[in-house]
Amino acid sequence: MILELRGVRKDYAGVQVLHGVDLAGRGGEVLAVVGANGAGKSTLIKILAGAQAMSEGEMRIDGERVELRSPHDAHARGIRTVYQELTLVPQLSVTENLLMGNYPRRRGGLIDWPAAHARAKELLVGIGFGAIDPRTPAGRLPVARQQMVEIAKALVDEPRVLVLDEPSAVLAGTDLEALFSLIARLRERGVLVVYVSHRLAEVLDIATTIVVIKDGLVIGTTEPSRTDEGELIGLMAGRRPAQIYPDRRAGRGEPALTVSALGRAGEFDGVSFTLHAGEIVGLFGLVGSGRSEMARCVFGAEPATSGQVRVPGGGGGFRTPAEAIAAGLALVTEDRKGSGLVLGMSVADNIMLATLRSTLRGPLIDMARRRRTVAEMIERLDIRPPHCATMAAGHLSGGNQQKAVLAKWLLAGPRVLILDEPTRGVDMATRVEIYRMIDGLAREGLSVLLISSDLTEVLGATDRVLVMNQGRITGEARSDRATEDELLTYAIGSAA
Amino acid sequence: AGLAACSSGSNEPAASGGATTGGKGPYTIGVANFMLSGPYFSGMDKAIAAQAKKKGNVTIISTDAGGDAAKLAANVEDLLSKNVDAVIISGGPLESAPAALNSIKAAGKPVVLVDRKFQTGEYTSWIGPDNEAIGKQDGEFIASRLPDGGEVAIIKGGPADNSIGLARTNGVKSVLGSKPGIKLVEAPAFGEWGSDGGLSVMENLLATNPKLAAVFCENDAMCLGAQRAIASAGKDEQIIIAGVDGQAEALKAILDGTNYVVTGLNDADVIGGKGLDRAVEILQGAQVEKDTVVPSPMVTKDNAAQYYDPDGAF
Amino acid sequence: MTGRLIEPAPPTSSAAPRRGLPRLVVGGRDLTVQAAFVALIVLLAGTAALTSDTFLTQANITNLLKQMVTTGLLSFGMLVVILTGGIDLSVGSVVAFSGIITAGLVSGLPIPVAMLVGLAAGIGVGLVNGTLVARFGLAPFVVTLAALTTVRGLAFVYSEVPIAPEDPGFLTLGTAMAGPLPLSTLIMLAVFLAGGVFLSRTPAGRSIVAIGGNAETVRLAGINVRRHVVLAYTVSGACAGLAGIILTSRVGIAQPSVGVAFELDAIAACVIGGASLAGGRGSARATFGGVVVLALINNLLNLYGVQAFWQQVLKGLIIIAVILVQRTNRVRS
Amino acid sequence: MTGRLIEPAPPTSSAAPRRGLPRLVVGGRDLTVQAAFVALIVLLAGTAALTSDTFLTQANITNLLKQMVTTGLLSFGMLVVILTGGIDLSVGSVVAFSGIITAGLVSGLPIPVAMLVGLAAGIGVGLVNGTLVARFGLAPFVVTLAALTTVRGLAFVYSEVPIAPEDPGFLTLGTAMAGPLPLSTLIMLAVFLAGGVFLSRTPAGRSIVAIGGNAETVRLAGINVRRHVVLAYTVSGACAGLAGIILTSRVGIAQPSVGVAFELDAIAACVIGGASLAGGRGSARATFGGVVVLALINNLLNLYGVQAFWQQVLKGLIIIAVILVQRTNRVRS
Ligand SMILES: Nc1ncnc2c1ncn2[C@@H]1O[C@H](COP(=O)(O)OP(=O)(O)OP(=O)(O)O)[C@@H](O)[C@H]1O
Ligand SMILES: Nc1ncnc2c1ncn2[C@@H]1O[C@H](COP(=O)(O)OP(=O)(O)OP(=O)(O)O)[C@@H](O)[C@H]1O
Ligand SMILES: [Mg+2]
Ligand SMILES: [Mg+2]
Repeated sequence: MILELRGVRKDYAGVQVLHGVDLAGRGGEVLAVVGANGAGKSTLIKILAGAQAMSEGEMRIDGERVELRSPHDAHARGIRTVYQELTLVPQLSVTENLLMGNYPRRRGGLIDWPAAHARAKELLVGIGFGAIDPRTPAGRLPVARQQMVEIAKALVDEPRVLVLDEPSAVLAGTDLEALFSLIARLRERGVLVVYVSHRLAEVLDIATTIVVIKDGLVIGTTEPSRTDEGELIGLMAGRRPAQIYPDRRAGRGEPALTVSALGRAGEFDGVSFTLHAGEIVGLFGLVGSGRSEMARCVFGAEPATSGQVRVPGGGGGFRTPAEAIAAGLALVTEDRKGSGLVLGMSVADNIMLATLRSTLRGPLIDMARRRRTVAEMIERLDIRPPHCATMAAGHLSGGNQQKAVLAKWLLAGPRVLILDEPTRGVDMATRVEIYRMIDGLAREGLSVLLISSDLTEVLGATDRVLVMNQGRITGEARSDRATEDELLTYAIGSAA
Repeated sequence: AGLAACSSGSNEPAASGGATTGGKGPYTIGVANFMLSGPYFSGMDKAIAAQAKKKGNVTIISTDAGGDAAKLAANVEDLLSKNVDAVIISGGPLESAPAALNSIKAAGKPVVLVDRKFQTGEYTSWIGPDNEAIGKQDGEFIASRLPDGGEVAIIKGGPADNSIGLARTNGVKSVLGSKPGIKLVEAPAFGEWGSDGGLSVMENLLATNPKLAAVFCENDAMCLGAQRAIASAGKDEQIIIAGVDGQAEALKAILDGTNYVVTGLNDADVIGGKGLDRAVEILQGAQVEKDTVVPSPMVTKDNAAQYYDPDGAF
Repeated sequence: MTGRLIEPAPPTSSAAPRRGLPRLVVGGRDLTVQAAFVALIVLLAGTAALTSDTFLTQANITNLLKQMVTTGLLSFGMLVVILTGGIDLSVGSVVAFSGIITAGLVSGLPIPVAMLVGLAAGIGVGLVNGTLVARFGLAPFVVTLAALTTVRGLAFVYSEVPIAPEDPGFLTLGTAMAGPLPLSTLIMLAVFLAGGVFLSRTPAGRSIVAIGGNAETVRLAGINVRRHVVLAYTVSGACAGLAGIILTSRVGIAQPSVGVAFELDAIAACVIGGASLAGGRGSARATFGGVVVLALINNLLNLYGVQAFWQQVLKGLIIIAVILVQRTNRVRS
Repeated sequence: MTGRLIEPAPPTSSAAPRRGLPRLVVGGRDLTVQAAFVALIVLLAGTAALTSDTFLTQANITNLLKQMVTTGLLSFGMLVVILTGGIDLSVGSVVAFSGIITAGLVSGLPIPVAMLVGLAAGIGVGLVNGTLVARFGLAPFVVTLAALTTVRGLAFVYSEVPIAPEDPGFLTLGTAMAGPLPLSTLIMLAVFLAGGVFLSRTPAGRSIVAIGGNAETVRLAGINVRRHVVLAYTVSGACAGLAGIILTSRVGIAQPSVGVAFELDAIAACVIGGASLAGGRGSARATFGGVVVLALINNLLNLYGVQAFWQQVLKGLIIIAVILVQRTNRVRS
């Protein structure tokens, strides 16, 4: 055993999050940790990484009891971690992010930059990420590339244990394949990989052992060959869902949004499609294909440089999000921390943010009415914990944060709902709820655009799928007929 | 009243509404300094305290407004609420007059102004220098040293609403402005009353006006900086310096026979001491002169030894 | 309203009891910080009352009330700007500018009109600051630093010498008493009350707080971020303008050099009141508490007759001590 | 080294070409901002040379060089603090404090020793500032604001009156010429050179920059964040101490009242040089450019004989104009 945890408990200022977790892993294993949002996976990982101290329990490396007091201690023991949140310093070059603190020096003690860049390049090439220019400021890279730099950073000094917290959340297609082949190579080298993910299909694909965590306890350990997605979801959620995706009856009504030949210089071009009332349309593409940018332009968050956006009744061409919202649009962005929530404000404030004027009495907000509205939304979307209205939004677990964002937009009563990667980092049980909710909204006549990099989801939860590739729409298919391969071909093939 | 029962103070509450005049003390006198952060003003504060100590039966409470007129008014109010018997305002700008003086008047306490006189408001007595006269004195001396005329620079302390500086500069101008052959060069920037400011303002003057024959600064601190700039430019032979105040370093420079040739003695020790005496006299019920000008003797190489005290406070 | 001492947060698990200070929670709000703060004020005032027989005199209390008006008004405006994540260094200069303009106009115009023009000058500076920050994306620190310089210069350009209006009616605003309270103190209290309601119960106020937390989220929620940022600086300019008018009316003379470094006290009051300079956190009530703390410190140092320079030394140390206590008491967020 | 004009960034998609100004990229570095900046300096200096027959005189150039020393030294220290995402408002007070201590000790100690003690005083203030910020997590603005007050008070407590050392050797540091350049200017240049190397080519310097970008990441990389933050404030304290000593030596008299508002010029220089007050962005070279720009503005306003308060008005407006130009030229990051 390289790594053993015994009876690990952890509380945050008195709230118990881990209740005695046991975990063990050998070199060459891929130990997958799965569990619902808030189950305690990230907390466990922070303990492994030395970033948080356990309240009770012990940790052994090679059978020897160790105490990690800082991330530095963990590094020294060969444990490296890639966190759920990106941790790069955006202003600094990729090289600096990779080598931080460990630069090649000249005789005078000064950093030898050419050597440092060369070393960084070598590292990137060595793990299959050679396309990244080490001199670029990390913040200028697309998110997927940043995630790769994060992974490369963890591999700089050949760790014995590599901990990955939801690395695939922002990766897709070839990038994801690069990651999987990297993991395979690390296994051969005898590295223990601890892998946290909500994507059960990929967990079943690459794990050697699967550990299921629920409410801070290990409630099951199994192997991919002896289980399936349904069983895992059942374990995580406490009940097995009858089905993941609701049955869709494609009932399309009047056009609700028409986008024609929309473009933004340098980002995407000539995008045309129409959304109808009551319809859920998927938008698939690889990371960086321009979907988010396009959605932002439709929503008026950024100006388009060509083309048109129309809604029935003659509106369109939104110059600001306010205009788009007034015309019945809503956009749930892909980055809930960066643009979905005000983390320091209460959940109630966040839920009311797009409809501040809805509870006015005279010039003032009617606090009682506001409280009722918020309570209704929390109940309707089952945001947990149920008394969270006055909690800071930043204290919710990822999935519940996503629900709070949804609540905000549902209150605005949109006719067209654009969801950009709404299930990223969201556990399966919650996803099922979100799919059910989207389905219900569509049945009420709402028109939904679901942007996703998850092939199963984009086919399962929608009526038809558009595929974007390098800034252009390259394909369209009916969800009940299309195959994953077909969509991938559209997404990867060279754009016309 | 009420909670404040555990009195430890020696200061008797004042007789209701009126000044406690006619007694023999002990007295508490509040000193409201406009700005202590200048050697002249802190010297004044010390002189008042020293004189009080000499008297034995006078306690001093001193405050500093840090150059803020509104704070000065507030400090006066604080002093009054501590029931001081009289207030001495040192270096106060005329602009704080109405409020500060009104509240003192409302409290029925005598107020003695030292250094700066207010043009409005009702004060009991004023003791200070005649700043315009000092400026004139310097002007006459400069004129006497430049019989053939020449360029004379003026370095002001600033800001533009500083009435003391204004009076001094007006004094100089009133003399030199009418002398044939003399050209006045006013520095565009302020020297901010400090040696560092005087230094850079002078450096810039020297660059733009190579032919200067003399420089007048609104106080000695700036002159000392200006002297350094002139020395660096190698022009000590060419330019004479005239200041105001009698700061120790300036007196020494004059005594040593450098190009620092004159200053007007603005003796903080004398003014401060007299101010305290005046306040006590009033409290004891004496009839006093309303305005007293303390003469500011002109200090040159000839008489500098008489005023220079290397160990003096200022 | 009932207060009770309970554990930090409802435990979500059956786990061990919480460590840490017990917290006072009333109506779902954690009042520990507020309680600590009130305790601090009570402590300061109590010490003062017990050790100085002057402190509780009516004269001294009235002074205290009058003297906090300027800092109070400036602090509320500053708070609004700080909530957006900005800062306004120009308020001291605006005090001088609006004061001198008002005093200058009194001779030709009715007093209220002159005062409105002075207020408008403050609002104007706020509008320009806000526009440069919101429209051109310049750093608030530098924009308002430049405004500090420029507006001070303008005050001198308007009049190099102090202006003392003849009309005694000019003094009313700054010196009249409204019952036991100075009129000017009442005005400041009204600003804090109305401001508190504005920040917590109006869409514009909530938007301003949210912008400091995450401007992009607010923009995508359909709120005009620029307009609200401009509004925040305008409120600050208006508060500074009002402070300048009241100060001038109180002192009786307007001087172009007044108000240097006033911004520092205003910022200190906000921070003592727990506002975060990063934006998004702070309240009118707590800022008012900060104003009271600062005024008490000044008043106490004066009452004890602490030497001027030692006052400076102590004031800095006390501010550090106060925010250290604040921080220790704040729930980690 | 070859320069070529290329598009803003390597296009990652086949879409339409990007808009924006063409950019000058040399050796992988975007020099557009730097070019614009050099152009600005050349423009200012060129205007001066053409319109004033004094500007290019040796006397004026020497003045320019001497007068930028204090702001220069303070700006470098300020830059280091700003890079960490902090700010140091106490530098003006430290200038006074170290200056007066040095001058006070000269009578009893050898000059170099007295100067070292003065420097140590600055370092001490920096250490305290840094510790309060790093160890106790207090807001840099408030910590250094309190330090501004306390240290200024201490300077006066040390000596209320100016101190003029007798020994003429005391003047050497501030007034001697080293060839065509003033010695003090040389020292400042050396600080910027060494500081530039420190920031760009040593692990400690890189850590400081990285901390301003994302302190948590730096901590996770096993680097001691606190120690580096303390280091940054200490560097600023040391620079302010050095500035105080040189200024005192230049003037020949130490005054406890010197240095009020010096911090504002230092911050302005950093921002004009493109530093971000949020931390993580800024360079020694560009900050030096900012110092030169500020010095040129002051020099020009003086050469043209612009009246003091108009100087203030114009200085503020010019700073706004400069950072507007800066911003327009900067690549959106
Ligand atoms: N710093 C903190 N203070 C208080 N509670 C916290 C803190 N961090 C996490 N929690 C709580 O601990 C619990 C476990 O959180 P953790 O982040 O480990 O969950 P997770 O399994 O990684 O969830 P997700 O799948 O959403 O990432 C949650 O209830 C969360 O709200
Ligand atoms: N911060 C950035 N700096 C420079 N280019 C960027 C940045 N973010 C995105 N891009 C580029 O903009 C283009 C469109 O990105 P966009 O995020 O819209 O794509 P997407 O298909 O939605 O992918 P994702 O799933 O990552 O959101 C891509 O070419 C991407 O590389
Ligand atoms: Mg997690
Ligand atoms: Mg996207």
